[in-house]
Amino acid sequence: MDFNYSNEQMALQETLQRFIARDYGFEQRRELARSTLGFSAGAWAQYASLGLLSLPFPEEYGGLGGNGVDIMLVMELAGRGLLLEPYLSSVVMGGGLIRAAAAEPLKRSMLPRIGAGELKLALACYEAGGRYDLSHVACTAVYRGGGWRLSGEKTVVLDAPSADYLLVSARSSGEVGDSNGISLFLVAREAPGVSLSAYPTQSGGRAADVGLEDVALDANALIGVVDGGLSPVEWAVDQGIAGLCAEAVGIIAALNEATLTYLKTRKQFGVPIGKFQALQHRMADMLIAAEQARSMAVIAAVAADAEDARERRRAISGAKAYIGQAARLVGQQAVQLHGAMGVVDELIVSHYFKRLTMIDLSLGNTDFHLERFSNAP
Amino acid sequence: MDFNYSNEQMALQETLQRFIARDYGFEQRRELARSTLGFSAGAWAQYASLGLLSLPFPEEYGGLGGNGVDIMLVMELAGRGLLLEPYLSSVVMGGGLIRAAAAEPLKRSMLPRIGAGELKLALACYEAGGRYDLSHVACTAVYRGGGWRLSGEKTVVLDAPSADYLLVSARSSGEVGDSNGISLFLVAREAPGVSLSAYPTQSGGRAADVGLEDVALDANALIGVVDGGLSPVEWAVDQGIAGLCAEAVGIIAALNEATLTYLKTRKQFGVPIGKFQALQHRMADMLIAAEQARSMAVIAAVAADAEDARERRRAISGAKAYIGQAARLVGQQAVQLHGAMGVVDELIVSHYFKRLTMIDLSLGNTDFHLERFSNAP
Amino acid sequence: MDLKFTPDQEAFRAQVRAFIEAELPADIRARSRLGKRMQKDDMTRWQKILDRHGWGAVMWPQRFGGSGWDVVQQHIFEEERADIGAPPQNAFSLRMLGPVLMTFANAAQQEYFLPRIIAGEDWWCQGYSEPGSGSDLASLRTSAVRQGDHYLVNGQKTWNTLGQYADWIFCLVRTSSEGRPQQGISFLLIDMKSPGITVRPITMLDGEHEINEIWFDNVRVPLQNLVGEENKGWTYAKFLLTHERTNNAGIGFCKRALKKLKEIAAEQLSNGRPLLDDPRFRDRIAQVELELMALEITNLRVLSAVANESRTLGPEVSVLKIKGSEIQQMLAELQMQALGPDALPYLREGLGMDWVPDPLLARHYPPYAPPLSGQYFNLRKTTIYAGSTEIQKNIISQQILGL
Amino acid sequence: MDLKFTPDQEAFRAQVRAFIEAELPADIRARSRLGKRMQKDDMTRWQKILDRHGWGAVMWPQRFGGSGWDVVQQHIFEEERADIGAPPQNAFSLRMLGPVLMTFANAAQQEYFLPRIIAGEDWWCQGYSEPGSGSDLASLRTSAVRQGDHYLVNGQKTWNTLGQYADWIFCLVRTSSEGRPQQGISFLLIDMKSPGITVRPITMLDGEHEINEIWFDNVRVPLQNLVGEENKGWTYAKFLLTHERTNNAGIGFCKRALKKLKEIAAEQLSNGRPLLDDPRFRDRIAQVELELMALEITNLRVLSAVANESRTLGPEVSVLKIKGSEIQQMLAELQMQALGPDALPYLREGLGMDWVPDPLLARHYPPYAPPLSGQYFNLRKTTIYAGSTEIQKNIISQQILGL
Repeated sequence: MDFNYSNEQMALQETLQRFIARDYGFEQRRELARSTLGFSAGAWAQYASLGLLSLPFPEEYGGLGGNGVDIMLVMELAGRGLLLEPYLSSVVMGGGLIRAAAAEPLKRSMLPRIGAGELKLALACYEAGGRYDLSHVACTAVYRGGGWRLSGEKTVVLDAPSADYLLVSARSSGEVGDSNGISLFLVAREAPGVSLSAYPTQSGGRAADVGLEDVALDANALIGVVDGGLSPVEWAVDQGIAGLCAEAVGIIAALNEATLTYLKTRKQFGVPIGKFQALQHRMADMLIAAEQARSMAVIAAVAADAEDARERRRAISGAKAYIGQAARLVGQQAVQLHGAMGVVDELIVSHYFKRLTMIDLSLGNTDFHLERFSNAP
Repeated sequence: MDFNYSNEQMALQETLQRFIARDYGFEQRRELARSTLGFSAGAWAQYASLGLLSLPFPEEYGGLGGNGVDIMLVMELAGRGLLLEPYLSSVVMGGGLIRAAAAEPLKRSMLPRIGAGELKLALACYEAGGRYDLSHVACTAVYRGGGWRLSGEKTVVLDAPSADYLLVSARSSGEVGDSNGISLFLVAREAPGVSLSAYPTQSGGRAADVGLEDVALDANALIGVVDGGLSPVEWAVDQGIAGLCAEAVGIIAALNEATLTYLKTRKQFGVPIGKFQALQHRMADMLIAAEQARSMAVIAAVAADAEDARERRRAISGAKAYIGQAARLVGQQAVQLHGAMGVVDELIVSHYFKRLTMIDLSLGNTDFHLERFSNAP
Repeated sequence: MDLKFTPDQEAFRAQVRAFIEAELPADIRARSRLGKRMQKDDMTRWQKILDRHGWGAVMWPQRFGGSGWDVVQQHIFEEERADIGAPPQNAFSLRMLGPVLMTFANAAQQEYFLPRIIAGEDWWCQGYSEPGSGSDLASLRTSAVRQGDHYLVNGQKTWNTLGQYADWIFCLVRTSSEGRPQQGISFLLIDMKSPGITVRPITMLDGEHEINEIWFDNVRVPLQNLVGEENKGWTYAKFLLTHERTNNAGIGFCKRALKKLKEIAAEQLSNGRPLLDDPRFRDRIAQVELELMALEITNLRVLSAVANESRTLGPEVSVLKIKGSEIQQMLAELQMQALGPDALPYLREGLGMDWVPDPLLARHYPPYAPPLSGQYFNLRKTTIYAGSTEIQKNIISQQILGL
Repeated sequence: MDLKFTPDQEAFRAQVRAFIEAELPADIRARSRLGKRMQKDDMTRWQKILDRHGWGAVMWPQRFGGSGWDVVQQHIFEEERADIGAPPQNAFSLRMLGPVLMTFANAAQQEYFLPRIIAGEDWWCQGYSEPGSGSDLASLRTSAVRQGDHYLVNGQKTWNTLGQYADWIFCLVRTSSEGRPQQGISFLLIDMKSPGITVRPITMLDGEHEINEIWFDNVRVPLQNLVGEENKGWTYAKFLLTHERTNNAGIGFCKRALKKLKEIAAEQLSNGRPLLDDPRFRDRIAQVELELMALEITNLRVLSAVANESRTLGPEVSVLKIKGSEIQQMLAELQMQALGPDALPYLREGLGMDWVPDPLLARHYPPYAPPLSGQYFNLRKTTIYAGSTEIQKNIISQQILGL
């Protein structure tokens, strides 16, 4: 039982904090969100040089062998800085999936390049009508002539526009909704038959719908075993959720700081509005929510490394559902306590609020995970 | 569209208010709750002379032809006065059921006597394992030799100990849970084979479990049509729920008044605690809840007279679910704002709180009715 | 006590509905149904249509050219308008300024301005809040100094809604610094075309331009544009705020939004089945529907009490404002939540009618989707503007509870 | 960062569990499992058993006869105790008075009183609140006047918990009316057998006798029963309150209550099916379970931070107190709700072990049912006592947020 960061972790934290303060101010971030790419290629290179992009990978693949707590630490700061780079998609989920499920040669070829920032991945695991159900896969994978043919559509694939490769879940057998019969494929975004309909997201990132028209793949494009793709995808998504939980906790903390400062500086009726007890108690509620949310993010970060899938799923769904509600409280109240200043684009408050809202709607919202938690004994 | 009481209604209101103020003080009420009978026989006689006991019955049966709004008016004051008499069981549900479903001779013989206070009824419609489901009837009714035989058990029958007759739902055909096959019988509490296990309730009333061992009944003990007993029982229970909604609204209003007075008189840190903004806003929330709950009680009172059963059910379930939540907020916060004075037996506040809690748990709690409402389009 | 509408009222409802169905331009209706961006032109066209029919100011007494309807008739009209999808009328002109002019302005002002409002010739906006004066409105600093036959106005107003469209602005200005801050305030009518006025747009969190900062630099305002007495403006301002809040319950708007929410939840699929079949989501809809059912009655109870006692609305409107704004927010939030992952795309083009989505996107992303997340963000304002929820609770505790 | 217990800690847990399983008298265990009334005798017997094993004061340092366990060990002990159903120890003696005596009392007082507490010879109760002094404790008026070798104590204390069992009471008394009210308060130890003490029971809303009013009429208290310095009592009082709150999170109690709630929900039937299968009720359980999961970690984070920085607990305990008390209330409410209609009967006899219910009732009314509604009512106190939730939020906003 130990709640302290190691010295390495604290060093990493400080480096990243310095980087955000120096190179990732609110104005720069807004410019990046408006840019075509939607994030900073320079920042991405810096993450590589800081080792962030290889953090979770084992040493033998040029990684730092980091664990869930290391990712929590990074993602919390990603939240505070509202970082736009596809870290979660490319490193935590994409790279994590390669590491967890791909064959040895592929790992050896890809992980170092991901870590070096030369390669970006995106996870294409949701489809129309499935909402957040990972087994709702209609996209087909047919084995023919020594290779695979993929056809279908994946929706709202986060960070797809900038990804070199997509990790696509497709149905190699069974019916839509079956847990078995889902296989996982590595598809070059530029491959013939792959089409993207790209758009920005409500919180400044990028995503796309992906069309797959009879896309031809080699046999070795298959990641893991045929028909056994669901559990690695669930694992990868759970890694992503743990990351989102930490990101949300970083934003919650930042919003509480901003709101507290506003309460102390904004004067009405001749006094700082923080002198009004109703607002003081609201702020106290927000602090309590932040502490509880942080505890849940710790639970999720530790559970992300758990061997037992049921244990992992339950803890991580619980954390996502709890933090979704805490984020809603803090986000809405931070806006409310900022009054009109909370609903304008020019302050970071509204951007934090929008990001928290989109975090809830990503990789399964509060209701989805509340159900998954409460259905698990 | 009219939200005013008629002159008759306002006169009735004043009479009842005077009666409560004069003859039903908090101390008297505590004595009554401790007494063997559990309520005031004298009050019952007075209700009769005031016409309350025949209020909802048609003129031709010696009634006043009152409607749901009249009952709302009475029940709101019953809440304010924490009246213990079995008005809801005997007049609203029991008498109402006789009026709605019984054969002409029975109506002519019973309704006037109920109105005169000579006869009391109780509705025995719930069974073990059914929770609040009225179709969960295992108690059997067998037609043999020109009469009926009832066997089984009914649980937590409100006001059974003082009732002369029980209205019992029993299964004449079909399986437990079937809507059809339920028949309704009038059973003398003293009839051979009827046994009671009586107890007080958490809010000062009386109830009992009822055992029926091969109870023999005449053919005319059947109320309404064979196998068609569920919808009249549902109707009667909905009348009772509308009454409970009004009772809760009366208590909520009284609790808000008591709490407001306490906020103005209780001094801490040299000022009345009502000067603290956090408590002011809490009190504002309680006032808003009271206004909204009152509107729902009006909806329920009007819906109680509705022809269409689906419309009636939906509105009344909605009201019960909404008021259950409003009552929880006001009850818990009234106790909280009274501090230690809120958790002692010697103030009426805790008795109001306990009654609100038991109202929620009677005739279907918030969850049960929320489901019934949200399942109805 | 009776919740049924009278036959006359039902007939009136049918008449209102028939008129709106017949007269509301199809393009406006489509825009509002899909939650697309409304143009000033939409509102003005609709105002002129209403005016031609004699319904240009349904909440005004007849002697000022209004329809002189009672509260129930107004409620019915509002309900039908919102349900069919006719745009709201300009509340600043009709609900806020109108009553002030009718009550406190002189005959000349009434005769000039009121008809132009009904005819949709003047678009009014509000000049109340200032950077340093939000909840504490009385601390406002924009000054108006008498100079011969006019005032010289200097200062800055903010959180001004749709001022970019406005012909006129009604302003609270400081004409004296004597005594309590409330005592030195006057109520001025200012032509937006006056030299020295600068309108600077403020982008809202949903990326849209709805509010502005307005700068006054030596703006000359004729003395005859003063409403009532100099330094008595605070009285008129509070009178206006009460009227502003009367419709903040927004029952009609909410009933329409609830209908739409149920339509969306029935159409959106979760794991291949309609979201409406998910008991968890249906419960959330049920909870807000119950709040709305209750508020509709609470609203009518307040209005009829006011009518019976033939008085103006009091602090009880704070109850309506608090609940109404919360319900609007809950409905918008559930509409967004109903989209699930499809709430993530930010497609501004989708706010226009002429937008044609990429076919890949169009197969799962319905035409009503683009505005929903932005609307949830945008409606956070409802518990902030027109007196924040916190201010409303102060009003309740002081003026109703006497705390 | 690591949430796993070390092998040593796991071994310790096994040792603790084995001891309690072996030593806890069966009748006490049964009573606590079924939520029946606890007797003083139960707690005293258990205290003596713990003492014989050297575990009479697990949160005290060894030099005062405590076990000197670290926070994690204490957490494990508390968890196992609650899970198996051993009664809590007397918090007034061990958690409140103990730390005060160890920190501020003189050697003679420490040597006399502390061993008697561990041995279960003295039962202590608290004399803090007065009718006029609840949240505003410093306004207390019970007076202690020096007379030769003793104080003469007069006044009234209230909300005194289990004083009917007490051998001793620690009291805040006013020894001076000079300066700020906080400055005239002293901390006295008073023998409950002293002439002039009257204990009057107060019936709680659940009908039980748990708290008292205590009257002091010229009660003679030897000067050597003064703790620390005269008029410095407020410092000791605040120190005590912080310690009082440390265990208000009640993690162990809550985990046991959650287990019980799930057992009840699995056994109770709704329409013939286990209530636990109802998604609506299961969600309610899930929500409180999540709060508890989070609070357990928050609690350990606070305790380990305190340990690392080797400081005493600060205002952060207010967070634990607020959440812990809310969770206790939610769990009690859900246990009652799980009973449905069976929550209505009020069967006081059912709080005793020897109660035999009527067979008709017994067929659907389980032995764990009688206390549940009363417990929900009773636990409303948890957000009121030991500093109400409102007071805790004041502490957070002033001492943590600096507002």
